[in-house]
Amino acid sequence: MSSQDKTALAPSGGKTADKVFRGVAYACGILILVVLAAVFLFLFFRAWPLIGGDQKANSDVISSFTGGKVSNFWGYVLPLLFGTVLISILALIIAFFVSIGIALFISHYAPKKVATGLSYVIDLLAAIPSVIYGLWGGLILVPAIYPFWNWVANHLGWFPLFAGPAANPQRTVATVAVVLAVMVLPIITSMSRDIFLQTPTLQQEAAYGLGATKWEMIKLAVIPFGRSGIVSASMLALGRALGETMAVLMILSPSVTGYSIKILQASQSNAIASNIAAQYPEANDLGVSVLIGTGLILFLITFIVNFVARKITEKAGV
Amino acid sequence: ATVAACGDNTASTGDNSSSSDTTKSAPISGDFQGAGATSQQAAVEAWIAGFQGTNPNAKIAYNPTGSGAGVTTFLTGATAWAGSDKALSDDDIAKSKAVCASGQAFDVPVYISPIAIVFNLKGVSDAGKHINLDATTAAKIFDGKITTWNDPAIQDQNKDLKLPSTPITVVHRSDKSGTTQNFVSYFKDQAPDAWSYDLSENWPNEVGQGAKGTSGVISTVKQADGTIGYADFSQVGDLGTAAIKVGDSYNAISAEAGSKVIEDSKLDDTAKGENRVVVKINHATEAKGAYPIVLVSYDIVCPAYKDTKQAEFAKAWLTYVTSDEGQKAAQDAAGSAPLPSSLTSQISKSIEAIKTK
Amino acid sequence: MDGAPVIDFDKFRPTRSSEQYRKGKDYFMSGLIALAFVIACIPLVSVLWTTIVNGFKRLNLNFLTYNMTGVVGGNPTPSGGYGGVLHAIIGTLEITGGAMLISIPIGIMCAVYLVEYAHGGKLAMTVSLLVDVMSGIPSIVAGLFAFSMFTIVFGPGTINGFEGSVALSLLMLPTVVKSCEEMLKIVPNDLREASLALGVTKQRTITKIVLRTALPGIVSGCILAIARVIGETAPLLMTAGYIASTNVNLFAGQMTTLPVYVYQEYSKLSANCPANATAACVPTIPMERAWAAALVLIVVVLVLNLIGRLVAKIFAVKTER
Amino acid sequence: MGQRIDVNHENIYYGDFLAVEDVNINIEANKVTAFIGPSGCGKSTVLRTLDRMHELIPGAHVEGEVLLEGKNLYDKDVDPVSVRRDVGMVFQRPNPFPTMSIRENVLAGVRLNNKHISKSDADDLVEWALRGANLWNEVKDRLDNPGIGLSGGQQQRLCIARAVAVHPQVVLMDEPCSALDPISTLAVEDLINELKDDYTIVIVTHNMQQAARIADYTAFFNLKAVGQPGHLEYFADTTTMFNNPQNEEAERYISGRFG
Amino acid sequence: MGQRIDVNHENIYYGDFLAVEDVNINIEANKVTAFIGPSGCGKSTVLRTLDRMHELIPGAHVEGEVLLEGKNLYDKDVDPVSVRRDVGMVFQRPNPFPTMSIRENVLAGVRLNNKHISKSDADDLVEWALRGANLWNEVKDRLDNPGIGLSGGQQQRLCIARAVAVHPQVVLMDEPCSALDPISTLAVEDLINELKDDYTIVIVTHNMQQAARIADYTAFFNLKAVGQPGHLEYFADTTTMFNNPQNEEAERYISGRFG
Ligand SMILES: Nc1ncnc2c1ncn2[C@@H]1O[C@H](COP(=O)(O)OP(=O)(O)OP(=O)(O)O)[C@@H](O)[C@H]1O
Ligand SMILES: Nc1ncnc2c1ncn2[C@@H]1O[C@H](COP(=O)(O)OP(=O)(O)OP(=O)(O)O)[C@@H](O)[C@H]1O
Ligand SMILES: [Mg+2]
Ligand SMILES: [Mg+2]
Ligand SMILES: O=P([O-])([O-])[O-]
Repeated sequence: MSSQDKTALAPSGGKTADKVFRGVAYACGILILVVLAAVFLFLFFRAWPLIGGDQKANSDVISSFTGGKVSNFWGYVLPLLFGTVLISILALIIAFFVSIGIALFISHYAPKKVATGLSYVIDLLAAIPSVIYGLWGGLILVPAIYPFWNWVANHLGWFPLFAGPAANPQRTVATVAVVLAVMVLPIITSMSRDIFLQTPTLQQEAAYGLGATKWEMIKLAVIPFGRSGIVSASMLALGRALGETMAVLMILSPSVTGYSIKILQASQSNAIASNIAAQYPEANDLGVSVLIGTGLILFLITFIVNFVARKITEKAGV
Repeated sequence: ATVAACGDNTASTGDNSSSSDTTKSAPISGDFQGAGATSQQAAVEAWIAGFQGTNPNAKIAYNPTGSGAGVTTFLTGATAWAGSDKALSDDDIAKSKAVCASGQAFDVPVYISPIAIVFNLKGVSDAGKHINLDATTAAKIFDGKITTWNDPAIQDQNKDLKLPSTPITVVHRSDKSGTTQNFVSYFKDQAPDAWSYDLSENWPNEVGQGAKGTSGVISTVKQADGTIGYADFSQVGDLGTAAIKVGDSYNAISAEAGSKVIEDSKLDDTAKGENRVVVKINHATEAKGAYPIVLVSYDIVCPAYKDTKQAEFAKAWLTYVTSDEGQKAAQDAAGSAPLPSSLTSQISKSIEAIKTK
Repeated sequence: MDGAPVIDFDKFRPTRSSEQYRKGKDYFMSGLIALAFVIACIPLVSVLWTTIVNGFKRLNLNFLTYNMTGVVGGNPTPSGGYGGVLHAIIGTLEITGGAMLISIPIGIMCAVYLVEYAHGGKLAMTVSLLVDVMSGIPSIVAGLFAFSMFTIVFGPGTINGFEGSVALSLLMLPTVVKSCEEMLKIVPNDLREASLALGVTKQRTITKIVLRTALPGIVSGCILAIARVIGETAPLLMTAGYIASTNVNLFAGQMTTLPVYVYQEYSKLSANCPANATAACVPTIPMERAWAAALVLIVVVLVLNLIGRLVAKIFAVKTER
Repeated sequence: MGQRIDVNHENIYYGDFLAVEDVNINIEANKVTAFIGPSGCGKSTVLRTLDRMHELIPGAHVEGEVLLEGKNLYDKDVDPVSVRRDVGMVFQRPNPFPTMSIRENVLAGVRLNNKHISKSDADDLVEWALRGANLWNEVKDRLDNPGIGLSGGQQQRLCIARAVAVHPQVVLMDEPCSALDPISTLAVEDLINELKDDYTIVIVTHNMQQAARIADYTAFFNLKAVGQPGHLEYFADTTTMFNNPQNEEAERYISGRFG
Repeated sequence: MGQRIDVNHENIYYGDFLAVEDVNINIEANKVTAFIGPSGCGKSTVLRTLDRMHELIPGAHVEGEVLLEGKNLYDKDVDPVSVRRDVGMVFQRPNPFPTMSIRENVLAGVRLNNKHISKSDADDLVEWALRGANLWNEVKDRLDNPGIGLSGGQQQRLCIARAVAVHPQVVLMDEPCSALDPISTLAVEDLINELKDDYTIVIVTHNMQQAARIADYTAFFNLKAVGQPGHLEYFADTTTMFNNPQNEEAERYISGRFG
């Protein structure tokens, strides 16, 4: 053994690197705050004419957007907000159960080799751009799904959500929700799959050792372990659904204004993001301010949704 | 000619027969940008190709962002010209003083395109037949007042067609659009009792379904039986179209028919500002064979630019675009109607006003 | 045992019916889980199938090696093709690459801050919350943000590829942070302790043990983040613009990306063929180009995925330094 | 009453790797059988085949028979779930369910079959099981705290409580005391002694004193060389094994002269 | 040469919870000191304060002094990194680096500190450390295989090899043998005996025979009741501790009559 001539507690090397690294990490953490503040301030600044500008001109612009039906900002944005949330929640509900199912299938049911392939496919699907979903949704799904929604409207029409008659072509909230569900599905799937795969073997064996069936093992060990991951994946998914622009724009027949939960009828709702995209190109300066005002509302709503979801995660205590 | 160093296709010179002497000045070179109306996109592509045939070193980009954004961008000075489905507003004219080296921006019509009423009705449109509509009936259909295809109002004008009782699904643009504004302005002029809405680029009611862009409208109309919509003539494809009542006859849509209504129109004298050529479409025309629902799209330029290269370009560009050759290229590429000769002298005068020195 | 209650275990014995029920439920859930997979496959296969079938029609070498200059209506170009996506591929790669360069280092360091340094302090809670909020930023708002930032700093009307990169990096950043954070959290604390106990500095522990252990996860997280933004259309429409010719300069001039190309071609819908046109004039060419470009986009994503995986593999191989 | 286990000509594979070869052993009902042997010889592996936990590792499989009271566990019509209910298991590392309270951890197994179990029954069961694992006094005031809040030793005792709470017929233990202090170890040993009235116990241990103290029979596993499959070298009643082994390797191992 | 450690009036907190109270202990250089005591009494906690590993748990902090060769480890100007370089640690659960081969694991301490070491020196070091941990023969043919591919016992020995490979002055071991079989345990004990010529060793163990075998001094920790802080009950040289303890609790604990 080589004898060491170290003195006790000799200063260690790499201290500067340690400090610099730490500084950079802190800076990057704080940068998030700065960027977000910049986004907020910009939106607020651009939307300022809505508050501080000529109110007459504002109401003229809003009237021009709505064909004279509405002339104040809240009357314009609240129905849009309602539509945005309705579409996203429907999409999330559809996607959630299917995604968790697929994630479990990959992590615990499919043979290892198959699972690797499936994971790859799912990762790839997360990458399909919304414009392609828009193309597919608008051109393929809309005609294909009409018989199904028509059946739903005829048989479940007593339920207000499914009130008929089903619009033909089905450029409705229901169809858009299905497309958005397909779009967010890979997000939830791939994140929950990763977490499920990390479930400690020890805990899975503990459950099996007590005589649990596979499903019971999943309930005892896998789901509790993955809970925070599932919630945060769903949040990401909801975030994506709330902000989705192209697919909604290319599929939905929007309403100009008004609240409706008739998801099988056309021209009932609209979403903020796609509305911005539809109106932005032809908008004048003040029009852009109005649209950015709606964007700011969308931004705030995602803030609230994520905040609440976050609190739920904390409560779950995982 | 420029070779495909970066994948450029060798500029196609079209079939312009040795007429490179339309521009007497030396070939233009440099980077030039335009932005604006989507309706002009196909025509602009053809114009760029044609223009580059004689000016191979001019790099030209046109971003079809939409008329509003096109004008806004132009007013920041970032583009050499804007394409717009709408003439400039007084406000825009005022703002343009800050951008142009001197004087104020002006607009000249460059692109005239009929707007078709398209429909998809089993037994009619797929049999290659067209329907006749007058302004009031069409307005009522698009306002949701007439809801079935065999409504007497329609049937009476189409005695030789057996119309089914299929419900009518109206398909309109969901985005802000010059096409919409030009379309409904026809109702506003010709069927004021049936169409009470203010004139706007947004579709004013919630009848039927909305779709994004002309492409959205066309694909929606194609997707279901009983649909009716409106779209730029060039995009109609094999859908049925309506013949519109003009005077006592029903005139079918065609490029020439669209041109006739412009020929029969006057300049809009409410458009204040030098050099402006703004058409007030005469929807009430009784001209023989005229199809009255048309879109007129303008190019917006400055009379003087801070950069003379831009001025030279703007002048050469407009000269080419409004020439017979340019209009022919647009007609081939976009199915547009040629500028009627009644406008050409006015336009030439305006173009001459661009200072290149 | 003293004081222990006496238990009648027969009470807890499984009955035949409860066993039956549990077994049934197990089968039922397995069925549902498999069904979930099948249900999801329907749209997914349909999307891919549609894109591939429609895309193959026009996907050829010519399409990949030419841009859209000099393409008029439905007419063929002198090279015999109908225009292509070379400019859009270059634009997509450059703009996405720019976004990666901005957001991946920041994202990883932010995750390092959250997991390794902050220990759930107030600031960290705020940062972490705001990352979640950021992931909800609608892409269109990101576009408006980048647009305004550039127009304020560099003057009105500024449009260039880098502006698009900034918009995309805003969208990528939270995805990168979140997935890196998850991956770093999963690294067992044992390993950090083992390394620190060897007298290794925190920085080296993080870079050489923690990040190294989490690397495959981080790479796959970053790939997902790239995949998330490579197909963005709306923000690029306002920031990077649209041009028919090739522009290789990220910092000047408009740039077309593949998704924007797809959308623009879709918007054109059909091309006009004049009455005197030859049979080579294809009126449906814009839609065909849209599908072909969509297929190219998917392939680009696939290739990026493969590269990502390869990188993960190469890093996983032990190196003798 | 506990049940006997007979293992006949068992080969155990991890994928292609033969980990343990040709094991034949008769585990008596209501007795304690200890598995001893050097590290890597396959004690855990064999133990896990006795309740088919082995199958959870992809690629792992078994040749030969494992008869539980004459019925082959590996028959086609046997449900591994019911095997694992009848044959409980305690693991080398403590593994309480992290999201559950101490109380819920103990009840986890019982709840699988009895969704609705009365509060008082549950309380009794929890107390019984925790007392058995010598944990009751330490945790009785915080039964609703999370199970992972306990120290390592406490966690392991909680896992033992959880396993016995379902009242299996056979209990397999893989070095259950390796993370326990002597007092807890003694308590667990007492518990094992008590349990054998009702159950059959198989325990893997590195602690030969422990094997000598509690086991009725002892199986000595060995492996010829690293990379070679492990095998059962010698099986005898504990007194013989520790006082008068008829196997040279076993004697060397027990006397610490091994290797 | 190893270094001595003197702990003066040390209180250890987890947040607000006082886990261990008023510890005073003098750990002699080049001796082996064993910590024994019932589960939860704070042995691991105290051990971890000796190289400031304790600080890694958020909220954990220490009052009092820990002097390494007279220098307080908790002084403002002391860098915990250099403390940990001088005071090595082996943990209760094996934790090899999963991304590294066996060889790289052993070299991790050297390599991660950016020390350059020639290939032949590295080979020598790897062999020396692995032989010391009695693992060389088992792994010498697969040094480039991943460290986590080994069995639990092998993994732990790998971790010991990794810790000694950096030649620390003091080595802390938290139940290093609890996952090892007797043969490996003996080898590790031999190693400890060998190491104490150069280093100071502190070892937490549940195995009193082990303490008796290897330790020069033994510290007995105890806790009055659950929820109460642990404390150092009795500290003596090992012979006294096991043959003639002057402390009643210690005697009861050692003779197994405790609890
Ligand atoms: N999951 C596994 N995959 C592949 N090989 C394994 C696996 N688990 C164990 N082995 C191998 O099987 C053999 C027996 O291992 P096992 O864990 O049963 O030994 P053991 O006697 O329990 O050792 P220890 O006393 O260290 O726990 C060893 O060679 C080991 O490397
Ligand atoms: N990370 C922690 N946070 C809060 N309390 C802790 C933590 N780790 C240990 N404790 C508490 O500190 C006390 C001492 O625990 P410690 O792990 O030091 O005991 P030990 O003597 O090592 O026990 P064992 O023999 O089971 O390992 C216990 O009451 C334990 O619950
Ligand atoms: Mg084992
Ligand atoms: Mg401990
Ligand atoms: O050209 P438009 O999109 O305004 O119809």
